[in-house]
Amino acid sequence: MSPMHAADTTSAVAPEDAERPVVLTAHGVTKTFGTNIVLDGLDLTVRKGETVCLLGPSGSGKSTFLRCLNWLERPDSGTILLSGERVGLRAGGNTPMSDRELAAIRTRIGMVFQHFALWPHLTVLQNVMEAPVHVLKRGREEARAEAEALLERVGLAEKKDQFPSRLSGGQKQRVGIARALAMQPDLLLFDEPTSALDPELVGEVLAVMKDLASEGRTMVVVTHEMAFARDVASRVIFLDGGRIVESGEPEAFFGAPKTDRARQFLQRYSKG
Amino acid sequence: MSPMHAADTTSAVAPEDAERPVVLTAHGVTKTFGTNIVLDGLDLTVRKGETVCLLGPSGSGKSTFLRCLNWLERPDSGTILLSGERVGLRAGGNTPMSDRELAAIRTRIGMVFQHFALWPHLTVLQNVMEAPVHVLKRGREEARAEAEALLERVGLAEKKDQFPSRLSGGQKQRVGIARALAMQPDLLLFDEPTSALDPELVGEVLAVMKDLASEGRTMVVVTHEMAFARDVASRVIFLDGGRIVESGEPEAFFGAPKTDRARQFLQRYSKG
Amino acid sequence: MNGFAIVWENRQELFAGFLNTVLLSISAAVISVILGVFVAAALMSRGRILPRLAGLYVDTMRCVPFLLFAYFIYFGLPSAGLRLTNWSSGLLALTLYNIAYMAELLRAAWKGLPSETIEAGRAFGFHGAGLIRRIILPPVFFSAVPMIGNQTIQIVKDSAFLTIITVAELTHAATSIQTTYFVPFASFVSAIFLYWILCMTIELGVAAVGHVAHARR
Amino acid sequence: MTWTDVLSIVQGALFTVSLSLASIVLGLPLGLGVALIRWSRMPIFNGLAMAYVSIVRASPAVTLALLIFFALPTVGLSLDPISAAILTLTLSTGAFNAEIWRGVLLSFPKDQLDAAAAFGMRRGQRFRRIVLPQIIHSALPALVSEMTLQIKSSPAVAVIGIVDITRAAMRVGARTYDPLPPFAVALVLYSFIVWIFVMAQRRIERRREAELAAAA
Amino acid sequence: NDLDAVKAAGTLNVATEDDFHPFEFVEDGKPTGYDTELLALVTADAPFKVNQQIMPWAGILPGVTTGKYDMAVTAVLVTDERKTTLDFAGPVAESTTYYMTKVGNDAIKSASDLNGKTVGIQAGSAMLTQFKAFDEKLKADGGTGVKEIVEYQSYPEAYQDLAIGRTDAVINTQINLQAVANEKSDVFAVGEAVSDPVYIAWATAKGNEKLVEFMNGKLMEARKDGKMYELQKKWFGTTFESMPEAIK
Ligand SMILES: Nc1ncnc2c1ncn2[C@@H]1O[C@H](COP(=O)(O)OP(=O)(O)OP(=O)(O)O)[C@@H](O)[C@H]1O
Ligand SMILES: Nc1ncnc2c1ncn2[C@@H]1O[C@H](COP(=O)(O)OP(=O)(O)OP(=O)(O)O)[C@@H](O)[C@H]1O
Ligand SMILES: [Mg+2]
Ligand SMILES: [Mg+2]
Ligand SMILES: O=S(=O)([O-])[O-]
Repeated sequence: MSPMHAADTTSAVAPEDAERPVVLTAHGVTKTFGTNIVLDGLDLTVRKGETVCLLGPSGSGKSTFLRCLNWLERPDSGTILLSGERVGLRAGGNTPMSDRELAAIRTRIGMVFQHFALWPHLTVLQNVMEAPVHVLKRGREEARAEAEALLERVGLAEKKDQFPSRLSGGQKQRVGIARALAMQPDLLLFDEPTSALDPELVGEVLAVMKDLASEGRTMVVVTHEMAFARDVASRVIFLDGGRIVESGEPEAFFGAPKTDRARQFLQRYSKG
Repeated sequence: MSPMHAADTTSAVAPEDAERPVVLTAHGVTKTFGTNIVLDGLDLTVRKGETVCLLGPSGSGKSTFLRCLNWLERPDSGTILLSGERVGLRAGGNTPMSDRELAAIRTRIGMVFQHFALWPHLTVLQNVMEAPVHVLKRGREEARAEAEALLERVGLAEKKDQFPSRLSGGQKQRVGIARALAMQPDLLLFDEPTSALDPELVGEVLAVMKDLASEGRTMVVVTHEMAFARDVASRVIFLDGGRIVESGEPEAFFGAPKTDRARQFLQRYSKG
Repeated sequence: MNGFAIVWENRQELFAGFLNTVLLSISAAVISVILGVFVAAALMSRGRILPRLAGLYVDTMRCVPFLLFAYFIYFGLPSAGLRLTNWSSGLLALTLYNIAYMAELLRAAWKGLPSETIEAGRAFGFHGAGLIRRIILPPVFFSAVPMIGNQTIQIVKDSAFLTIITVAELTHAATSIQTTYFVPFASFVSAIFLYWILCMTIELGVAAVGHVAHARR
Repeated sequence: MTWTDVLSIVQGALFTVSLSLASIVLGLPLGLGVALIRWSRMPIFNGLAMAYVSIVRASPAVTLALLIFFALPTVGLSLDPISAAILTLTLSTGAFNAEIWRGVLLSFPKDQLDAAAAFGMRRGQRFRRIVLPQIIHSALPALVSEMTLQIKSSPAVAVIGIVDITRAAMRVGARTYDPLPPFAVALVLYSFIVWIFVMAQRRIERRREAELAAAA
Repeated sequence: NDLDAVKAAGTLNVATEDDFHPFEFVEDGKPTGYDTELLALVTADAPFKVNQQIMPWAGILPGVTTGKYDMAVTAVLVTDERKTTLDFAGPVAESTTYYMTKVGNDAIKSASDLNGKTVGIQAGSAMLTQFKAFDEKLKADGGTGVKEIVEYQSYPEAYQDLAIGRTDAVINTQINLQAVANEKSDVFAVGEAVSDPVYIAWATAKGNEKLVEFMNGKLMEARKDGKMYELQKKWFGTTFESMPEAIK
């Protein structure tokens, strides 16, 4: 376990969970765009099987933080460890990883995007098989079988030969989830997976995500769906202005937010 | 008053309202795309000061119907009357109106779009002044004064010289509303004015709309915001498969929907 | 004598040629953009005949080589009773030819305009020419400016072909100096340099408009 | 003008077509390579690529041909007219292609690239498997436009002794003192060659549109 | 050593223009005309092969000055400007610059009638230099000078414009003009001289003395046995028998 753990402000987990192995550690992550300090020294520890929900107003840095976790955005300082291994920088020094090393570690972190980011020139099945076959070099047949099983699981078996443009938003996002699962990642990142969906289609995606949470996947979820966070999160983290303002179990956070900022934020959501 | 009124299935208005003049009558509006019957003989009467909310699942024809009202979509059959005058077809026969005639009648119907549809090459103030000056041929100074007053009213006085690209979604939509009001239209149409907005920004737009409703504007609003419909609508119309499945006062509709389809629809929204 | 010294002695001829190139290509660009708008509008119109006619014109021009087109304008039109000076033939050829290219790229930008923007125009009572002028064209221009700049560079290069119909533009001047004094490289390098300055100016102009456009996207 | 004259112009057409095809085939990857250098912002190469595109786009092809054919030997690279002509046309069309490829690369949706990176694809893989199959379609119209312009600018290489359509026509005109008829033949031949490209583009576009309609 | 280099390589590279009838032009895809036949004559028994590249005038000069071609075997008019950058072999023809009008143009009966007229000449040509001198003379004699000199890249376009009537006269060598007028006697008529005679010769880059010497020898042989005059008769309809042995 990393020595930074002691400094982690977000490790207020229930005692029985403290035994579980740590999957992700972020420590002192900062990021500035021009003069705009977007992330101001964030710490986060995620243990196996946890579902951590990141909440916060628009522009508070949620997406940026999530993208720092798999180094899609390069933080200015701070460290990210995946199961104890450095992400983005080589162990020991501050040399950035090569394209190859970065690619290797990213295969272990699945990501689901707000606007799906499916590859439009590939069919649904090909979207799911693409990275397993061409990145992980799994056998084509094995990858196909697994992809079909995953599509079955998200309820899209019969759409496998369609192109993404034919699908509704909810279906697209379920393909996005299957695509991430196909990598058998240690950690799943979700960036507002339902906010580009029609209200009616949100439910089907949230149902799949609830399922994943209940089977013990390790997930970090940026979301505006308060009901989902309340029901599913093992921990809620509230960001504002690039800092963690409050964090804790969902009952506590939604029931009796400790800070004014969180209270204000929750109020805005409850009115229409 | 038009002779079709007797056949109007949606005129279940409270007795005192029956005195108010009719602003809009739609009768037997049908529309087919290819083999897909999108509108299947819709009737609607809107009286001065009413706020009619159109609800319904995705694809039920809400947008298409709204667009038929100002002839942006040409219905296959049916008539639309604005304060008793034909829209789209010349009085008497079935000859389509010329571009010029259509343009003239459209100036009396304001419209607010889902994706704002502001004109990107004009500043906020110019967006609001554009049609009054160049279509209605109002004096530039008079139009400017009115535009500034309207921007003040939607809380955007200090943004008047910005280009739309610099505004948040909520601000854009408030400009869209000011732009529609500047025409001093008899009727305002809204097509999901908040569904492209971040959850946090929805409130500011709904607040303006509530305000308009309470000052007695005549409005037809397509929306997914159930709370808004419940609080503000004078009448709710529920569409499904291009037909009006249920309509009535919001308390009745939300409290005890009469049809299974509406009940099912409302259930989906409450979970989530 | 050093080739560049000879070119420098004849700089007046070279600059006169450069001035002609600038005048010809800029006026051709401006006129063809303006008239290209009308052809683009015809291409986008709803009728049956008008868009086809416009399409025929555009594709014909795209198929015809400019050199031969200019040749026919200059030498062929007189037999049809229309006699123009070399300068006006050159300008006419450049313009007629590039209206087609400009129209095609304006059409692409027009097609790419969000349909809601235009619909909002209609919903607010704009129609016909007013709709095109006030609602459609400004954003079309902003998005087409890089392509218009590109095509203007093509016009600059096409103008070099006008030497065949005796228009004293930059290539004409450079050739004339090289064959009088036998200094081919000095004169061509000087010509390229001047062409490059003109093209850079156009690119800078495009960038400047792009900057203005950026605020509105 | 005799039938032999017409035949000589048709022979010129064969030259025009083969030179154009050669430079189109070479110019497409050249332009793509240059665009990729600019896209990935490789430090020094980026500057070189920018200079190449800027200068070559500004040079009339005639001048470029003269410089390549006659100036390169002074630095020890002597080419025969055909190679020099192909090099000229390739360099020139490559510069324009580079701008076209760069344009479509710049407008390629960033989140698709992010997704590829997030799934552990390396740079080359992202380009080959995700970007290329898609930008080929969006670049097509502009690339074909450039091809038509480049076929039409091929008479420029006549100056180094290549007898293309235009030069063949001029030779006939110089002998008969009546240039209009051979030029009319040349005009028809050019238009036909370019028309094939324009039609091919329209066909590919229509097929693609049908595919998309079927998939949408 | 220049000639030695050619002998060592076994090939003499020459460039010839393709549209300067009757000196050189292309017929049925083959180069022909006076210079081409004369070249074949004088190199028939040379100790090297000849590689003749046919190309436009605009490409010949750069080719010769950079040494890509050993010699321009094409009708180059010898002028003082050109002597500073080129060497010339012995003259192959004599040329006087003339004007040509449309048949029946009564407004131009003699060279002095060119005052106030529009004339066409090839850009950068020796004829242009000569004609500018003639224009000065017209003015010195109290005339207005010509109205305008239109410069063409090559002569076919100049003849075309004369036929259409955009210009009143075309200025070129008498030989060229005569050939045009013979071909189109119903359209064009050759007028009077506007210059003193000058020589036409083959050119090399500076520093090819031995090659020039070699060519001079061969050309003199062709004159001595009368073969050059036969060719002149064939292509120009006249002979030039009083030319010097070499260009100085
Ligand atoms: N590439 C970038 N360049 C400059 N500024 C950026 C960039 N990406 C993000 N930002 C800025 O960083 C801040 C945080 O952005 P971020 O997208 O992380 O917020 P967020 O919490 O995800 O918001 P939202 O709920 O709207 O998605 C914002 O002020 C944003 O403008
Ligand atoms: N231009 C068109 N061409 C073909 N079909 C169309 C067109 N516009 C709409 N449709 C179809 O008409 C039906 C109704 O569409 P409409 O947009 O009116 O629904 P809606 O109720 O507004 O849905 P949403 O809530 O998703 O906006 C849909 O099936 C849609 O696919
Ligand atoms: Mg975000
Ligand atoms: Mg809709
Ligand atoms: O004299 S040049 O260098 O221009 O040939």
